Amino acid sequence: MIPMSWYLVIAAALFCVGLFGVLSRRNAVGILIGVELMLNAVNINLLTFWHYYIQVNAEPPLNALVFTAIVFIVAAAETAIGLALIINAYRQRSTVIANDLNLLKG
Amino acid sequence: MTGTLLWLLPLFPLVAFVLILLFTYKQHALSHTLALIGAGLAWLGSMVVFYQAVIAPHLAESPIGSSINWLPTGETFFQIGVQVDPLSAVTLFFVAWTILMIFIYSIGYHNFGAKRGVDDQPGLPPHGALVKDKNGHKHHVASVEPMYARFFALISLFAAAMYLLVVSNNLLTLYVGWEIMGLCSYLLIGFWYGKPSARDAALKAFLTTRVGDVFMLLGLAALYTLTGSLNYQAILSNPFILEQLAATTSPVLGLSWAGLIGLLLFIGVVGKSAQFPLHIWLPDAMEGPTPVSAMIHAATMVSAGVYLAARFFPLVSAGWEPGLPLTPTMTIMAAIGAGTALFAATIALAQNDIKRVLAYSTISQLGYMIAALGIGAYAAAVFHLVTHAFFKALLFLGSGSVIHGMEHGVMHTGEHIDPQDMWQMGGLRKKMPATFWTFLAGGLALSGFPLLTAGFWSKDEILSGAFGGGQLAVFIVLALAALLTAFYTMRQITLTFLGQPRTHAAEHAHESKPVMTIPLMILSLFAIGAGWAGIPEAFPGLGGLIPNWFGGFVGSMVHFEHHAEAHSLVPLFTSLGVSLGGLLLGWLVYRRAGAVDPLEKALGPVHTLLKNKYWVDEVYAFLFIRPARWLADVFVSQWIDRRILDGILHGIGRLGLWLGKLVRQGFDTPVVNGAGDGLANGTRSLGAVLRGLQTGRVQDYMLLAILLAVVAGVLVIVL
Amino acid sequence: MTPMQITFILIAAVTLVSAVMAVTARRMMHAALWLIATLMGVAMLFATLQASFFAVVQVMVYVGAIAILILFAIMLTRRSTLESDQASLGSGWIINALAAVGVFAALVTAVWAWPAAETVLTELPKDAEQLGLLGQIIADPNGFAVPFEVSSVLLVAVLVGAIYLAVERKPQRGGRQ
Amino acid sequence: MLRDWLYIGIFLLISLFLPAAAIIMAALLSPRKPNPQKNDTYECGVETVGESRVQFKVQYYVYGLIFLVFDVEAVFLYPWAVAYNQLALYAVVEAIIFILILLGGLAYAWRKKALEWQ
Amino acid sequence: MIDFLRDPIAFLTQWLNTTLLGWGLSEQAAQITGFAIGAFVAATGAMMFVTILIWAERKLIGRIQDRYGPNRVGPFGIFQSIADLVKIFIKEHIDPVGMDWLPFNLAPVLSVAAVLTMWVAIPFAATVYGVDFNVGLLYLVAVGGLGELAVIMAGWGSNNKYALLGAFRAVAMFISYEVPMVITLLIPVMLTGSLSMNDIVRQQDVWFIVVSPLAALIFFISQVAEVGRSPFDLTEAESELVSGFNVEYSGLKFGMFYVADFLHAFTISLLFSALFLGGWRGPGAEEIPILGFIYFAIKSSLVYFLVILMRGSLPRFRVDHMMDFNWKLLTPLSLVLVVLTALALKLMTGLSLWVQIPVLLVLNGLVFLMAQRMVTGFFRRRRPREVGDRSRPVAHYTPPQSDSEAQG
Repeated sequence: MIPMSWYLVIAAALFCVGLFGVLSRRNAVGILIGVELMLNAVNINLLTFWHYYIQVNAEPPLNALVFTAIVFIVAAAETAIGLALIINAYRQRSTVIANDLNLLKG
Repeated sequence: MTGTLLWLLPLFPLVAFVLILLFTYKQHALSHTLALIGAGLAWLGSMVVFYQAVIAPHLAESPIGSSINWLPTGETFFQIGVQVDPLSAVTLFFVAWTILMIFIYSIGYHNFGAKRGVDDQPGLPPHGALVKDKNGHKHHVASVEPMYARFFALISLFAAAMYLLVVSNNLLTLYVGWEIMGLCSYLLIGFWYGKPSARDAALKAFLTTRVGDVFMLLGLAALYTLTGSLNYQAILSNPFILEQLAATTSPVLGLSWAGLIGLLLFIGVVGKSAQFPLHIWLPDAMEGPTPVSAMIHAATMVSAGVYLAARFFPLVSAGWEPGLPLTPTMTIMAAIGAGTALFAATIALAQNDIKRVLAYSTISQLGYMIAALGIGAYAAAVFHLVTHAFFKALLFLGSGSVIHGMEHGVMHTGEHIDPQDMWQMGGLRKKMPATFWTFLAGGLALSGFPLLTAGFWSKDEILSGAFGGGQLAVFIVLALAALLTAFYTMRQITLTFLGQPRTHAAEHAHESKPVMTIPLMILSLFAIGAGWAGIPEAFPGLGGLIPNWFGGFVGSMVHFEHHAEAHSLVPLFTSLGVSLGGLLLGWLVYRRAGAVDPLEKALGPVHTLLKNKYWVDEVYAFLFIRPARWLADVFVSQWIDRRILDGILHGIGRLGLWLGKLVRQGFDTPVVNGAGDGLANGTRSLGAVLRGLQTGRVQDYMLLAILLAVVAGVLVIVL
Repeated sequence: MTPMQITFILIAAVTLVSAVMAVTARRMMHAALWLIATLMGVAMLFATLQASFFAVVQVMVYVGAIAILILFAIMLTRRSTLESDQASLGSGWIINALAAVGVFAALVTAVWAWPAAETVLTELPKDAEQLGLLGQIIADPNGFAVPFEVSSVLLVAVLVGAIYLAVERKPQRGGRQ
Repeated sequence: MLRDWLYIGIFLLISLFLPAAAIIMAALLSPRKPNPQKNDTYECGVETVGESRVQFKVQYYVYGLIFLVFDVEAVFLYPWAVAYNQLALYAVVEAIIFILILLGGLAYAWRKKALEWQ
Repeated sequence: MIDFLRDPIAFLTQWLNTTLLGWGLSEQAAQITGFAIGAFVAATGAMMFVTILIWAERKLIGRIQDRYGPNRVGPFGIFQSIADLVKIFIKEHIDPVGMDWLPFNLAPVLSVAAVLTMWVAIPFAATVYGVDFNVGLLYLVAVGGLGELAVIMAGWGSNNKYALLGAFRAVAMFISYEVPMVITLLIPVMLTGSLSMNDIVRQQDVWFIVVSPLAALIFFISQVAEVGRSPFDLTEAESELVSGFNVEYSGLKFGMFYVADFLHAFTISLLFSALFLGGWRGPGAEEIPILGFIYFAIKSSLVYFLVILMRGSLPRFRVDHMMDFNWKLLTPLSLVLVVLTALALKLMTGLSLWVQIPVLLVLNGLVFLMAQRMVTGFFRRRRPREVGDRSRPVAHYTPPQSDSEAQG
């Protein structure tokens, strides 16, 4: 079977790919996609440790499952709001290119 | 039962907030009804809780409360919960009263029922509307606030945050409430976001308090890592942990961990309740509507600071007994508190804006409380907190009513004067009697008018505490501050109400509606009566007639007994002297005051100094803002946009440039003609920091953060 | 190299490659489709971890809902992404890549540093993932009842907020335009 | 457990392979005589005007949004439903509160006319 | 021989397994290969089965519309769809200009695969099922949702306005109707206490359609919408969007969408009968699995018949009506139903089945009546919206004119 480190490394890689996307995408939707990838990486880790925990000491850790569930919920929330913001910004400035959306520049 | 009730207290206003925001955003009446219902229920609940707390035996040792699991931390749960102990009980008491009064008052203040002005738009104070009466005369009357519902929604949220902060039984939820209040104060100070001054003030308040909050968060983190909990019972009333914390020394300047954490939390307090280095935001906060000022400066936010200070007092006073030398942190508190008390009082002497005077007096009174805590006069400090909340709320609301009346006059006569300038008032005694008498009560309480008013008792207790505790320096400073307090209070009262009207507007001012005056009356009752709950037993004559309930009740919070040593007469006579003398002096000086301030001649340059608040804002502008701007220019725009190398080159170039600029602007500009455009400059450049500091691309900040994190990680691994 | 491991490597490869495509593709539409591929790959990884429930939920929520939502958003904001022949990545993506690689290196070193990471995950008994217990604990006041109520409140708040943002309003509404 | 997933994987591969194979075979069998008219995109007989991927209404997004929220909620109600028989009444009531909050959200959307297909 | 008749599938798998072992494969390998072969056969069979479905459907629709339907090729035109198959097989594949190659070609494959993959988790008989795992139900829902992707890909890939509009319309509809489906499925799960399809079937001593008919109804409607069959076939509303997302497809690629459509339609009837009609359960199904298989086949064919009837008889929804129907009726209804069922069952714990079922029935009836009231009130209050502008002469009906004018 598979060593746990493999999963962790894959998760790390996925996380970093997502990070790269978040950092260097010009399109706001692209940034959100990067965020999704990072969240997925988190979930992989959580479930890996869940498996590991069951294996090591027999009783199942429900925290892991619950946390994964919460990550799902938060991901859903984040996507919905983020996209709504993007659509709103697009409606007002008719662009979704992050550089042009420098609204933070007070 | 009380436990569940405690949970509900913050919930009522919160629900009101949500409902107003979501559903009744358009309907005025419905909105304020909802807000009032929320506040009223919370008030009712607080009264019940207060009663329960008073009858409960050994409340300090075993507070009433309940808690639930929040987050699983490994095997156990991080619990959050609510509790009421003597401190939170009394805080709850005055918070509930003042908040309810302010809510009621706001209805009148925002001219509920008046017609909407033609050129009013949201984000600006109402300009008033023209109405035509039956015989064709046009009248310029007050118009309703355009964002009425929004106001009530926001103050409901504010109230919810305050209740949460008071009833919570751990520092985490307290911090949550604390931050929500920060947000609300930002939104409320900037309520009229159409005015640039209001925008800047809001920004300033937000940033300044943020400075404190960062340190506070550090303190919380340290506390949690050391003790593994943030619960009051687990830490603050657990002598074992306290002594351990006091015993172990922290890496920072030899303080004990208890001292260090106390210090960090105290910096948060300094930010929130506007103590000396971070006091600058409070006067500007006057840009908000007056009920907001009352709320922020009397009932909730600043009190929250002192409340927190009283909360972690066991921490800073760990290992300290009355009579022993103060712990370093306590010394700092005492010094800053006393200093601020005097400092702010002097500034208040030279202010002409009726609300600014009150703002500075608030700062100085808060200084009193901090100083009292610093010298270990715990009960006295809390006592002053309570009484001050009452009379300061009263004063603010009163000044609001004055401004309201003046505005009416201004609209009537149509002359272009600032309705908040005391020099434009005078003789309002006859125009607005109810306001006058209540304001008088508040003013006397503030200046500690002997025996009658609440302020006297609490202030006297602090002074005697300082004297009895052997802190002579603190004692003298506070006494001096008390003198000044009495003086400028009388100045204010005289200029505003006594003598003859100086303007036509003042002649045509008129009394506010009962919905505004009745809260004033109720509050004035407390401003007078609240003091009798805490008359020290040892007080000559009156002492012991009424048992010193307050001292016993709150005093049980701290590990050492509320020390009732023989009440020496020195502080008593001092407080008598300073209050009466100050009042008399003020009256004498300002009785005949014409268009110009007598002090101006008397003090000369000093007066200018005071009038410009010691140029603190300019100093900050010089110390922080210009460097920050430089940082912004070099680091962000150079270093991020065009990458590191030529960025640094530019930086070096700019460094030289900047040095030259620093010499020029650093010395002549602020000191010589800095007096000219004072505050506005400071705040605008404060805003400019924000503007400069960012390219607007979140990604850049993230990149920066991550690079730093990577570097740190590499260092950790390598070393 | 057991067949299991080969399968794993295949899945991982698919996941990572499509992830890279998802963050670099020129047209947002392609990026989204690649994202979907990645999500499916992650779901398979969950399956190999025997977290059946979450494998399925991944497909349902991420692929079925979130990805669809992203596609809708892309369609809605097409106009500005039309001229997508210009660089999809911002300037100085190299430094970003370096940062990402740095983080990756840090994480991997952290994993290596941890001896337990070498434990081989064996197959769990069939009932290892007790949905029943999960269901019980999320409805248990001493368990996670509060977080879950809160999460539903959060989702409703999201609903309200997003609708408020996304649905265009008449200018005079709210009076703040 | 893993065996099940293996089977599913196999089945998935097969069910991807069959239609693909069929299409490829058909592609090999079928004639190929492309010409511009034939390959032009269908437009009710007229020439395609403008860029063909048109802008469309935000309504789609709103539906997707509501769907997302409900989907997530429902998915995490499933474990509860599995545990239903072991649950006490209050637990059931909690889940019901959970659902009622959802209904509140739906009501808001309804009231804000977000459900209307403009 | 007799146990071959009792359970042919199990018999065959047994035989296959032994032979493979005989060839010297390891135990695991043998089982896996066996499964692969079985899966291959099943999948191919399913796709072939579609031809029969098509034939049956055309026959029925023909009868409904008072025609003969296919009647030339073979007896009763039974080979009609074979002929169609051959024809469509050798038709040219047209690649529209500006198409997006990968999505365009992946879409048809995916659309079929999404449906086929559902079959792996459906229990056909006591012993005949692909896999039986603890989240089967959610698996079915999730995989069913994958079809949307195929639709989007098709609409996007074929660079065409109508295709794109049709695709997104279709997806909007699919996801909308997924909500009530997912919510109603909570009820069988509650009654069963498991997500495994086999458990759900085994638990149905009383068919769930009896226990909660309303849930069954909602599920059925939403499923039909999921397939996009009439009356929900706006996706290929020939009049508005020329046959929706698959305009640009030709040859077998188009055929694949066709296959997927019919197969899905049949799959949902399988699902429905498994979830609400007791699946393969019936007298003696436990002992003689083949019987269960037959029961299952009969039940699902009946459901499929119902689907065809709907298609033949009901007019098409207008898109806004359809959305209203889902969001303002089905979704709240399903939520309310779940709440009430959960409460009622929990309050009736310990009582006998014969008490619980009538109560639940009454409950369903009440909810249904309430909903029906609401709907009637809703439509009474709501005046039908104008389509198009009044000025267009075709848009509205002109009263018949008198003869004089007609001559003049």
